[in-house]
Amino acid sequence: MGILEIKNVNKRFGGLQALGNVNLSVAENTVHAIIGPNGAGKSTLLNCLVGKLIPDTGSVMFDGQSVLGRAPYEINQMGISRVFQTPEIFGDLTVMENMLIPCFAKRDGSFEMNALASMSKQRDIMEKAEQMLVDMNMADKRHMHAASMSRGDKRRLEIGMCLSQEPRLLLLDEPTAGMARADTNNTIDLLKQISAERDITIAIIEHDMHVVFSLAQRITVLAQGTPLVEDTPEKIKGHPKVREAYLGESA
Amino acid sequence: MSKYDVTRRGVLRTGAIAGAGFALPTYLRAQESGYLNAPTGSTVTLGFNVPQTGPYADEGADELRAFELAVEHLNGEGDGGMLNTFSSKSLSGSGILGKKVEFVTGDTQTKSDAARASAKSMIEKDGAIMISGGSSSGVAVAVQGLCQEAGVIFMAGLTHSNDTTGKDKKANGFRHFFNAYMSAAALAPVLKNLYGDDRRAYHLTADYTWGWTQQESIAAATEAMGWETVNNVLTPLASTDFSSYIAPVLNSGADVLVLNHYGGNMVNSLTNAVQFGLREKQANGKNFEIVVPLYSELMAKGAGKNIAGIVGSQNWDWKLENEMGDKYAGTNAFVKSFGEKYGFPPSQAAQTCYAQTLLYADAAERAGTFNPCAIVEALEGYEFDGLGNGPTSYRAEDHQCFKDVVVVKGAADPEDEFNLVEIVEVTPVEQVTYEPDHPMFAGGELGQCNPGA
Amino acid sequence: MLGLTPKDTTLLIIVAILTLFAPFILNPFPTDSAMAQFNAGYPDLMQRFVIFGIFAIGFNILFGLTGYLSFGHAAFLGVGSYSAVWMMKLLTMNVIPAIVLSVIVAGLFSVVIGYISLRRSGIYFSILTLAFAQMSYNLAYSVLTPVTNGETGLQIALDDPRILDGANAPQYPNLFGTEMNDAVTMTLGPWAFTFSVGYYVCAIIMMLAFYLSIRIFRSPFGMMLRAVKSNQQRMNYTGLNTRPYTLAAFVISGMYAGLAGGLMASMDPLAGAERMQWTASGEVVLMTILGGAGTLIGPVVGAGFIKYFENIFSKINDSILHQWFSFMPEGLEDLLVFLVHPFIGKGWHLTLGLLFMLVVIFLPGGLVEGGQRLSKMFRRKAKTSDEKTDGKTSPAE
Amino acid sequence: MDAIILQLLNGLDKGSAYALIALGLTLIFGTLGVVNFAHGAIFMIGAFCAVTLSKLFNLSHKSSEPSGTDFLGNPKYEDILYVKDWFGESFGAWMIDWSVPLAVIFAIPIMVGLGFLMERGLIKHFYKRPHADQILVTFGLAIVLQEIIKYFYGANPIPTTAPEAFRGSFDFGVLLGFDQNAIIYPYWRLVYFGFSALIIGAVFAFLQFTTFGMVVRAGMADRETVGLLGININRRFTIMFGIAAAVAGLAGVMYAPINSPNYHMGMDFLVLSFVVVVVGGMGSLPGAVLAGFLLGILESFASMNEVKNVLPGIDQIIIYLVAIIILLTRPRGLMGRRGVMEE
Repeated sequence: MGILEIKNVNKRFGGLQALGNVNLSVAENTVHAIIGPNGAGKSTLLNCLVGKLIPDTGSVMFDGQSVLGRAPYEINQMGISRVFQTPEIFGDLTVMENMLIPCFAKRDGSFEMNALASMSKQRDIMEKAEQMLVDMNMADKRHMHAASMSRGDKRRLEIGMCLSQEPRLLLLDEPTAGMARADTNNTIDLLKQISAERDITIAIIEHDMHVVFSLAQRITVLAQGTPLVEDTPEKIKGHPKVREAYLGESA
Repeated sequence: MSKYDVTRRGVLRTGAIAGAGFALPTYLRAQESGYLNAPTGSTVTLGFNVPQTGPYADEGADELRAFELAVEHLNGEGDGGMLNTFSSKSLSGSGILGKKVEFVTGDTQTKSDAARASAKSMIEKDGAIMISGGSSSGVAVAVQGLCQEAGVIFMAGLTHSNDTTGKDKKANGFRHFFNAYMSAAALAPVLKNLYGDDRRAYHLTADYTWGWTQQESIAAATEAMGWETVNNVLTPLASTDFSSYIAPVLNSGADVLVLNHYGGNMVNSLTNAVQFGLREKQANGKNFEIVVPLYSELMAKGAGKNIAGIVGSQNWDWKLENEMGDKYAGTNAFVKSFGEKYGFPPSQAAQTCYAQTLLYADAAERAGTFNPCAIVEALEGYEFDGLGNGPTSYRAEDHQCFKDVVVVKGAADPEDEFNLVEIVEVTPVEQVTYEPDHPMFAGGELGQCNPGA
Repeated sequence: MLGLTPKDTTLLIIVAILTLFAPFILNPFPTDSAMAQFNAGYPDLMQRFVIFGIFAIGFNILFGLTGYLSFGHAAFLGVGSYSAVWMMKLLTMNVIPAIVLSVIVAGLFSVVIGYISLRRSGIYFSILTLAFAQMSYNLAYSVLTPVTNGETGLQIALDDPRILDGANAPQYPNLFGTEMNDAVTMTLGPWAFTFSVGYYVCAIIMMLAFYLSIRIFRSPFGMMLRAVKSNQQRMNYTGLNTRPYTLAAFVISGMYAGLAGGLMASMDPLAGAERMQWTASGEVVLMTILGGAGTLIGPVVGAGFIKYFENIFSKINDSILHQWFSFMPEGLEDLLVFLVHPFIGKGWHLTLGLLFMLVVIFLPGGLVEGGQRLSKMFRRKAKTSDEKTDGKTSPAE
Repeated sequence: MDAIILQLLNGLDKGSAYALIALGLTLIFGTLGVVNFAHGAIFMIGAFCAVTLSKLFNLSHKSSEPSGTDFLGNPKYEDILYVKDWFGESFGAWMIDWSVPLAVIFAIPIMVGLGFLMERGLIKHFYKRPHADQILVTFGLAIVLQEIIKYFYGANPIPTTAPEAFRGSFDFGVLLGFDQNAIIYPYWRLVYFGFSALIIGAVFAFLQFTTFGMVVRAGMADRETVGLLGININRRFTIMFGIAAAVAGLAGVMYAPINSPNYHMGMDFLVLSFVVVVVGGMGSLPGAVLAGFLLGILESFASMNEVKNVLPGIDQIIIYLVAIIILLTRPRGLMGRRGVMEE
């Protein structure tokens, strides 16, 4: 029984079958990659997991509870954090504030009326955010405007923000898209480290095979909205169906 | 009362500091005189609060011209205007009580709030002892209330609602302009003569206090002479296009349309009504007619040719003395000095503001003080003549002027833009007089005059 | 101090000093001089400065922090005024119950409007709030006249019941017997300074309101509101429900507006429907943007700026101009009067419109940015070496 | 029944005015992404083009012989119109009579020029600024424009008449078999309706069938991509601003005889036109037109006595009520696109 269980999920957009009978299980504390050519339904699947889309049929269970019909913030509070393809951070806020917000969300839940609370009195949260900045290696940037950072730093910040919520499942949507090689490698190292040090399940959607094969413990290949194969990276590499799907696309 | 105590308590404490102080500003010494803003220097300040922005800005500008002219005449400049014809001879052209008249101006924006803010600043900052002007009843009532609270005299400008001297009357407030009841009483007999006593009227009424009181007055007066009121439709103040209200009129069985609108509303509703060709139509075998109970020169200008032949009432018209005789003496004197200064004849708003200023000055002169309570006393029940409206009286019970009402009609082929309306008849004062406790004016108390100290 | 950072404390103290000494600061010219026209230190205008300051501070909590642009905030001000006047008609002329009721009623009203309007965002939200406010205005002017007294506005009358007031109670708004209109005038040579009770009541309440707004700005809640403005998507995916946050901000700013309305009615017991018109809502938007949206002090500056123009520039007329320029030769005097004439008196709208354009074009951050630029320029001249990027901790000041 | 047909007709007529103003506003918003609060002022200036032309035609010189006395008793000289001097008595009279339709020709270059001037001189610098700044600066501009008009023309409405041939009203009732006078409608309003339909049709045809229009439509959908194609989208957008100004201006010209123009008529229409645009959906041209007609018709029906008796004051709030209901049921108005002006 995995931490995330997707059963018989179907989703149509008008005449287009975006997802067809998707069954997928992600085991706890593993790194699970979902790959597939463009239009394979990866993003649709991801959106179904976080509450942005509701599948037509099927069920999505996280830790034994259904996530369907819940708002994104409720799903997040259940323990699922999401990293976006282009980093979604609070650009107008400082790096420190960016880190504080998820800490508050973890401690106080989805809404807390603390309009007169003093920030400096929130010791526990300040310390936690500070620690996370150190962990993410960006303590020196704490007063910077988040929007003015490099893309790699933004990505790191976003991952840090997700981690400070202590999620049980971290969803990453092409985390290295558009990154330079060096930044990509840094991100891979960071994710490896996270996976090794923390009690966390990581599900990653990725195009870049280099990233996938350096990180994943299991890989699901999606094509035309349906899982093609699911296996370990070694086996996937030589799988004929996968080659077909990818070659077919590149041709 | 301890209202606007700027002074009484003020000086107790400032006494110590006053050693250093000299040349006390003129308006800070009420406690000695017993009233607010008592002028101590060689000048006295009047506050003219008129709409300078918004749709009534032109009317406000005309009022302001009249005020300036009145101040000139009071100070002995110019040709003296109506001072020469005014029945009271106490004003000599040397200001008021020997003090030169100065004035401050403000913008009411035709909003109660803004008008009060502006009046307050004149009272508090400039030390105005009297406030005058305005171009709508809402503003008049609001400012009148303020002046009562503050303790200065309010000489209303153009305000036509019954409420100003009805349920909202105040001891410190005085209205020279006529009201909706008088319009109705003056119009009814003329309408009967022109259109007969078997008419069915359809009212379009601006949906706010003034509109309602006017509609009520006109309906009552016309029904009394046999007309039937088919319908009364309230139109939003913010309307600019009245077509959807005009369209059903012709098919409603009515043969007269009464437009209880003023200003921009009136210009547009009348223009729309004429557009629909109502005036060329027949209903119930009679010519379809339109009535606009309250007329003004500026509205006539705005509506242009559409007003031809349409009947309404006015407080005053600049042709009054020429056409109706010496009874209305003062008119020509005023038209002459106004016309020579500004190049066109004055509007009724200008005349009422000019007359109000003179009446205030005269009352102060006769009372021998600027104390509002003495002025109230001097004005209550005061009968005068020579200000262009014929013999007039300020009734003590409600501070309303009673005088003849002019019934006018849009000229079919005006010779110039100053002759857009022609006088049909002047309804004598007896016909428009009502009891102070008339139901349309009931409710409200005049209260006590407030000198503000 | 008071749970504020030293920087904020300094700001609060400066504001407190400016407010307390406003009667001096706003009356710099001797009463008899020609420049006395520009004095703004009379009670009514000073009260307006602080009351509209409160209104704008509250509006800024919504707009400056969350970025939700409400075009209907005047409705809350109007509702506050009506409730305050009704309180004074029915219960007592003491201003405390009136102000408390106006805040409560405006709060309730804003819960309803906010709950509905916040289902949409961006311009759709703006139009929803505008629609609610315009409906309130139109109805208050016409159908609701029994409650609002329509065109004239709701006033107090001698025959109002006022069940808590005895026979000898003051007939005007008061604070436990001290009337709002009482004032002390101090004359110093040719200068005169008026200290009115009403102004100081307003001023103290404004300082409280300002202090609260600093606390809100600096609180975790305030940070969440800025986060809403910055990235709602990230908010949602961080487990935060934006709706209650925005609604809370909306209600808080609605209550500020109600407070302003209640105070306005307490200073001058009249509540007019025009207070709710879209132009009045637009005015507070202009105040906030003009002063600097999202800054603490900006809205107050903007409010003062606009009210000053409305009350001072509209009162300048040609004869005053002639007085000013009377020292010049006749022809030049007339020419100057002719040139200045379109911008004063009835032309004050034109001046205001031009100023809006100039400020927005050249000072995108509002007047506060202008001030910052100026002070930076001076500081740079004073000590060029002391340039640090330290001031970046928070953009909101 | 006849009352319903009458109000439907009236609603279409009102709606055509709303649609026309909203169309211009949407053109500017959709192409340039600018919220233009000065749009109402452009409409107003259009109406004043009609006023100005009629004033120009009425320019006169004094006759040499006095023809009476004026109100002060001074000799008065008759006004002799220049147009009659120059073009002859009858043609001069025709010109004055037809000054409003003639003003359409007069207004096009003026309005397009004004549009260019506004876009190049001011709006251009605000493309990248927040909407709040755009609102403030265009609002300031609107105030300045209307105050300028007020300075020269006064605050009072100025009567402007339709040509003699279009005065009076047309009796539809007889046509449809109702009683005489049951359904009458003024000729000029019918002309206005036709004119609006023509302009709306022309704008759509222009965008649909010309390459210029295609590029602009593509730019409305995705500005960056079109920019990448190497097309100078900025110049086209300037032209679009001119066109939008002309549309609003012409709406104003033709509106002049319906209600006497005054300097604040733009502000009166501003809020309303924004409501129309938003109800239609930001950035959607068909939405703007649809919403214009919808609100016009609903407003007309709300002013019927039968309706007002049931719901007093409904005509005061109908527009806003409809806006609220539509926005709550359809998040982006009738035909709005996702993501436009939602942040």
